[in-house]
Amino acid sequence: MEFKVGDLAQMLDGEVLRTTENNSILVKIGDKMHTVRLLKTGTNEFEFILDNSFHHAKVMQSGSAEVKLMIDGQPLTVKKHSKLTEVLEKASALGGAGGGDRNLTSQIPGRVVNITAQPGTAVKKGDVVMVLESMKMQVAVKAHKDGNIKDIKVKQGASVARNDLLAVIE
Amino acid sequence: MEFKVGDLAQMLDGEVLRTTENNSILVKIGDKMHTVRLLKTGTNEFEFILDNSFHHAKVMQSGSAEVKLMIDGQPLTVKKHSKLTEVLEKASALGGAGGGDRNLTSQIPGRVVNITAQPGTAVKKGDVVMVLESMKMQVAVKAHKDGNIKDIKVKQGASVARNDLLAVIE
Amino acid sequence: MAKKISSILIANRGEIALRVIRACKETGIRSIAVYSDEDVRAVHVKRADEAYHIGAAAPSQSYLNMTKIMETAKAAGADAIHPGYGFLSENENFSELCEKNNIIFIGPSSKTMQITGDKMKCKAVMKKAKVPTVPGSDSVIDDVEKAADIAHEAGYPVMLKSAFGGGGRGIRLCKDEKQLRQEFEMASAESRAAFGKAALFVEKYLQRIRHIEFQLLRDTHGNGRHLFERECSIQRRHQKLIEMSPSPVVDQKTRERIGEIAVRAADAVDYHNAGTAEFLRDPEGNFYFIEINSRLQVEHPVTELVTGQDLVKLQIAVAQGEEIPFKQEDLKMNGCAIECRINAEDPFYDFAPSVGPVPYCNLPYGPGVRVETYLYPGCTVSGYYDSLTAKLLTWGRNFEEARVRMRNALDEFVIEGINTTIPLYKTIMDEPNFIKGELSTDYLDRFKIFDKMNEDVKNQANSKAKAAVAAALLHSELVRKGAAPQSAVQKSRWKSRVTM
Amino acid sequence: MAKKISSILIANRGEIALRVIRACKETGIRSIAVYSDEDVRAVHVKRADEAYHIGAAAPSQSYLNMTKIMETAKAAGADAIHPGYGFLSENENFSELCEKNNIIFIGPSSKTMQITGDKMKCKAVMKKAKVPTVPGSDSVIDDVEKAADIAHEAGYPVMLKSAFGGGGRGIRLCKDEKQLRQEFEMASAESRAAFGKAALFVEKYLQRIRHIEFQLLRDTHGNGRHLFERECSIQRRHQKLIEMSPSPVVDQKTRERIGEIAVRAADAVDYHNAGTAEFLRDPEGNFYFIEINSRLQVEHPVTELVTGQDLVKLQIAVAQGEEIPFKQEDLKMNGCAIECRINAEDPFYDFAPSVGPVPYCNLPYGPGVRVETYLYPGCTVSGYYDSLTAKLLTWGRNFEEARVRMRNALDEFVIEGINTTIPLYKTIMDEPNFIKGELSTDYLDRFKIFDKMNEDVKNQANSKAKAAVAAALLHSELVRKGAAPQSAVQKSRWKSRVTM
Repeated sequence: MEFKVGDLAQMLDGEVLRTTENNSILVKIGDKMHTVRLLKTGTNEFEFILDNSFHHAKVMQSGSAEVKLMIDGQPLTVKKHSKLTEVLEKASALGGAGGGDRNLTSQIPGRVVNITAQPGTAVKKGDVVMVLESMKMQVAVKAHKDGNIKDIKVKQGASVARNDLLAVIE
Repeated sequence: MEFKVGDLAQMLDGEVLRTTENNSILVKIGDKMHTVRLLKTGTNEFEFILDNSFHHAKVMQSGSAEVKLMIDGQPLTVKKHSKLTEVLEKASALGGAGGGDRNLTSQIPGRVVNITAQPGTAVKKGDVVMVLESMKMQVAVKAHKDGNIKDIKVKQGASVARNDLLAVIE
Repeated sequence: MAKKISSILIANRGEIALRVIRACKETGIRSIAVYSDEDVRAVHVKRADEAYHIGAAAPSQSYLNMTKIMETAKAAGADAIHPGYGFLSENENFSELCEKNNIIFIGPSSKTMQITGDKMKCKAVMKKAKVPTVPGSDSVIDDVEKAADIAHEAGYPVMLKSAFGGGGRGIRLCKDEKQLRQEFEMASAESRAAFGKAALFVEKYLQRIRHIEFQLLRDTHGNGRHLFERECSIQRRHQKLIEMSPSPVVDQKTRERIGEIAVRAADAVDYHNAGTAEFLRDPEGNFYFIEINSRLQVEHPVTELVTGQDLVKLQIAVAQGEEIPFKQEDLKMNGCAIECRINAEDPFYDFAPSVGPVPYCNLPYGPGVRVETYLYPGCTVSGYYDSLTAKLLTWGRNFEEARVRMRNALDEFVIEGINTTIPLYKTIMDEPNFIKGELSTDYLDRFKIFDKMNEDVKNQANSKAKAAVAAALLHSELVRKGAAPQSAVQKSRWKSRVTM
Repeated sequence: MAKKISSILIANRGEIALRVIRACKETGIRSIAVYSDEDVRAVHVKRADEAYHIGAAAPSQSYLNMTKIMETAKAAGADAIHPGYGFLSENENFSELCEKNNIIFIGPSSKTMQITGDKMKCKAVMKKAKVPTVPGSDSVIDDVEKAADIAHEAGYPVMLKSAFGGGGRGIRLCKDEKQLRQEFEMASAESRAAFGKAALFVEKYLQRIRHIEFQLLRDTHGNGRHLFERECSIQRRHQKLIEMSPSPVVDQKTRERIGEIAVRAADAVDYHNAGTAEFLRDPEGNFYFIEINSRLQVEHPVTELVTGQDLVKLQIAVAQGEEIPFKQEDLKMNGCAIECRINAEDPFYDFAPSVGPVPYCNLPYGPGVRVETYLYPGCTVSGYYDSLTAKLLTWGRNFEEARVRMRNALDEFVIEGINTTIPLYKTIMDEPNFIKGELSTDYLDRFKIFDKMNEDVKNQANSKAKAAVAAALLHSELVRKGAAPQSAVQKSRWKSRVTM
């Protein structure tokens, strides 16, 4: 299977060849053979030695088309590549930058200190919609897409949690 | 209820009075009232503040008559005292020191380096039955009671795990 | 004043509360912690001898609540209060409240704080004491002609600052007199509209400056000492990120000369306890006093590592009326120390606050490594308080040894669940200008450090590509065999990087 | 010899492997770990740049397997091998194997080790070099008359030792000549029966002795230095438990005098790299050389803390042919350092080994604290290797500051799942004779330290009685409400205290 890792241009071909003695697995990555020794398997993480170097992998999210990993503390997305994925990706790219979801949510918990955009007004992606305060810092919440402010869901002074809906942009 | 804690001679009377506001519990220990603020409850441990001091308790073993706790890293057994417990304790005390189980088990994992007692011979409590090696140390395994060696269950050179049966003394 | 302190209430939280608790444990003093609703499981609550609940999560309801803290101090029978840094530490009213209640405030007197807390008042005192300050106006100016005169004397470019501004707001740069006159009109109009008066001042604009400060200690018997300098030039939006001692540009002669000036500054305000004299240094090597920080500073361990002194224990000694136990000439600078402030902020996303549970962390250790932190596996980083989660310090015989130790310690430092400034510091530790000691307060912009950081992270990720493919293959195999779950987990870095 | 080392295979495990890995990271050297089946999840495997499996759990199959280690070193392209301590570190055959294979052995030459590894041979060399040794026979004695002569010269009481004994076995104490003659007959008969010859030697019996050693460093250019002393008198069955520097009984003059003797000892055997000259000191202040430990020692960080030097990095420098970068007079003793060896042994149960999983641990940190350990939450302490799980060190401006920091750090050190020697050290840190510096190799017995430890633990337990009752009440409440489980957990201390 072909894999696209992170933003590396080059694709990597990978397959499991066989399990050897010694609790090791022989894999082919690119055109080279590698020995993987699995040391520990947890509920969502595992440790292994690849060519005599230790790695720790945590599976953050996993689907049929891609796996989001934390490799040695480094976030990396591995896409299982196929013609179909390519087609799907192109299709979604046509949807335009910032397309998709109308909900503007909070990425941090905090207190709403200032609402700068009014319902009914037009905003461009990146325009400041409101300002939150967290950890004694003021953080601007910016529009995630071009559109009109349909609704502001919070009031000044309110506390919001992570992922709370702040505004609707259509 | 009366509690006997560790090897303290004095008994401590304890009871839960009521839950107060503030997630706190009012308890009576001895003749004094104390406020307990429960901070965290885990599967077998909890954290609380008793009279403005933090404590961490881990329940290691718990039965109807006693609870074995780790309080701030300190092992302590709390016995719920009643007339019945007293009677039972006296009864078991009559069984004689070292009475009871015939099985001599290993308290450590290790390798059997020397067996010093033969089946059929008489041993006194504390006599060396065999020698184990662990962590580069030689550890003598001593008879846990007076009696005759009925059987030696391991061979010289064998590896034993914690709690493995080493010998039977009758 | 010669009362032996036997118990201290620590009116603070986080790593500094733990720092003070450790000093108490070493000196046999009863440590009394206070905590808000948010901090019931905080490490300072667990480690103190006693812990008292003082209110709701919001600082105004707890750590800034003077009345409640004073009540608690009295109820707990505290002899003294240590304010840490931030919160009430530079609040002259709180210092005064302690004085009135006969509880020792571990810091300067309220009288001193009245001066050090007012920049212009302090500047005037310093000028009198012949402490060099930044050239410019001694007090606020309402008249453009006077502003022009002062600017001429100080030399252009100058800055026009509003007395009501702060944190970089309301500052206007003027290259020549013409621009000064224009800007003065606009600034005074704005200021008049907002506050009823112009209240501007003029200050020489210093370029490519370094922030260098001197650690001070002064007892109630009038003995003043400095504990050498710390260079704190690596800053982002006036917030220090990395501090070190010695400064690469301070030699022994300069150290003695400026140190003496710093002690003179402390004398001028009758300073008691530990404090810091902050200076700006221009590329020509001139030092300009800017202010006294009238508290223990975040970066105090830098000084502890190079002097061997324990500043918190010295604070306690001085607060109970003891004389400083060493002479200036007894102090020797030993090696080099660096501190990185590990903030719960995402350096890849404009330093957005990052809060929440930390399911796992690994603190670095080993030769020359010191950590000050409130983190532990299973703790929570709160959004109610500031973002400093840990201070990572390394000591070495020289800068190079301290630097490589820091680089390695940053690699060992694992904090799961939140984003931190660790990746930024990894890039800086390897950056040639940092290694050369080419520092200034605009270091991050001047050398495009954020670009370098992004590049570094990308390269690191790429270097893990094979391991990632191997992991993906293993994961597929394990899923196929039913040994691993399909998915997982709480908060990943991706989620927190989605555009807001 | 002037080959720059760019990769090092570490032929060891545990905290010392991690220590060497950190030194490699700091110097840009590729670190190559080796591991046994038992150590697949060990921290040295995770932290090294590369890790190679070398065999089964038993040391003879892995960490003592010279052939396999040499094969691995060649396969991995290692320039040098660091043996750590224990295992192959003092094996002259391994040093020779490295020499033959053109791989740098980071330690002395096999020629030197042949001398230092043979007590009697070494003693003879030292006598020639005018290094004072324990009075007694220069070589093994088969004749009782000669033994009596030597004993007479050394002065009674004397010890009669078998050359084939070791670790305290086969040692007989003789108060006078009559007893010597009796014991000699018995001992030589025993020895002849077992080994074919008597091979006894006579040595003056020293009472109430202190164990004081000097850290040595000597390069291939013949420059020898000592890095002051370490007092290691607190021992149990000849195993060091606590080490410190400076020794309470060594003043600067003595330090220089004995240090010079130590360097002379290193010269006498053409010692290369880091090593230790061990001395006994009697109550009259006489020092007697006993042996050279031809490796880095467990307690080397004590010296690092008081000198600021990094001994592992110095080892690497010397091994690649560099000269020692400092003169003897450049070294200054700075403050005081104490080390406690945290062993996985139950001090309440005759120091029985305690092995198994460590589900949780908290390493202490803060001002003046240094930890060297392989422990991490979720690790396992193996019964195949020695019981040293961690070294806890504290530094202070003086002994008192180091001591109180150690006392507090011991409180902060949590290791769940196994028993350790921590409770013993807590008792010792508070013990008046320790505080006075009244140390000797029989310290533990002389001052009934185990009784005190049992007393301390009992008192501590009693002080927790109310908390225990509260906990029992809470537990009942929680069980009643179905919120807590009825019972729990793996291995408790009780189980491991059941009589064996």
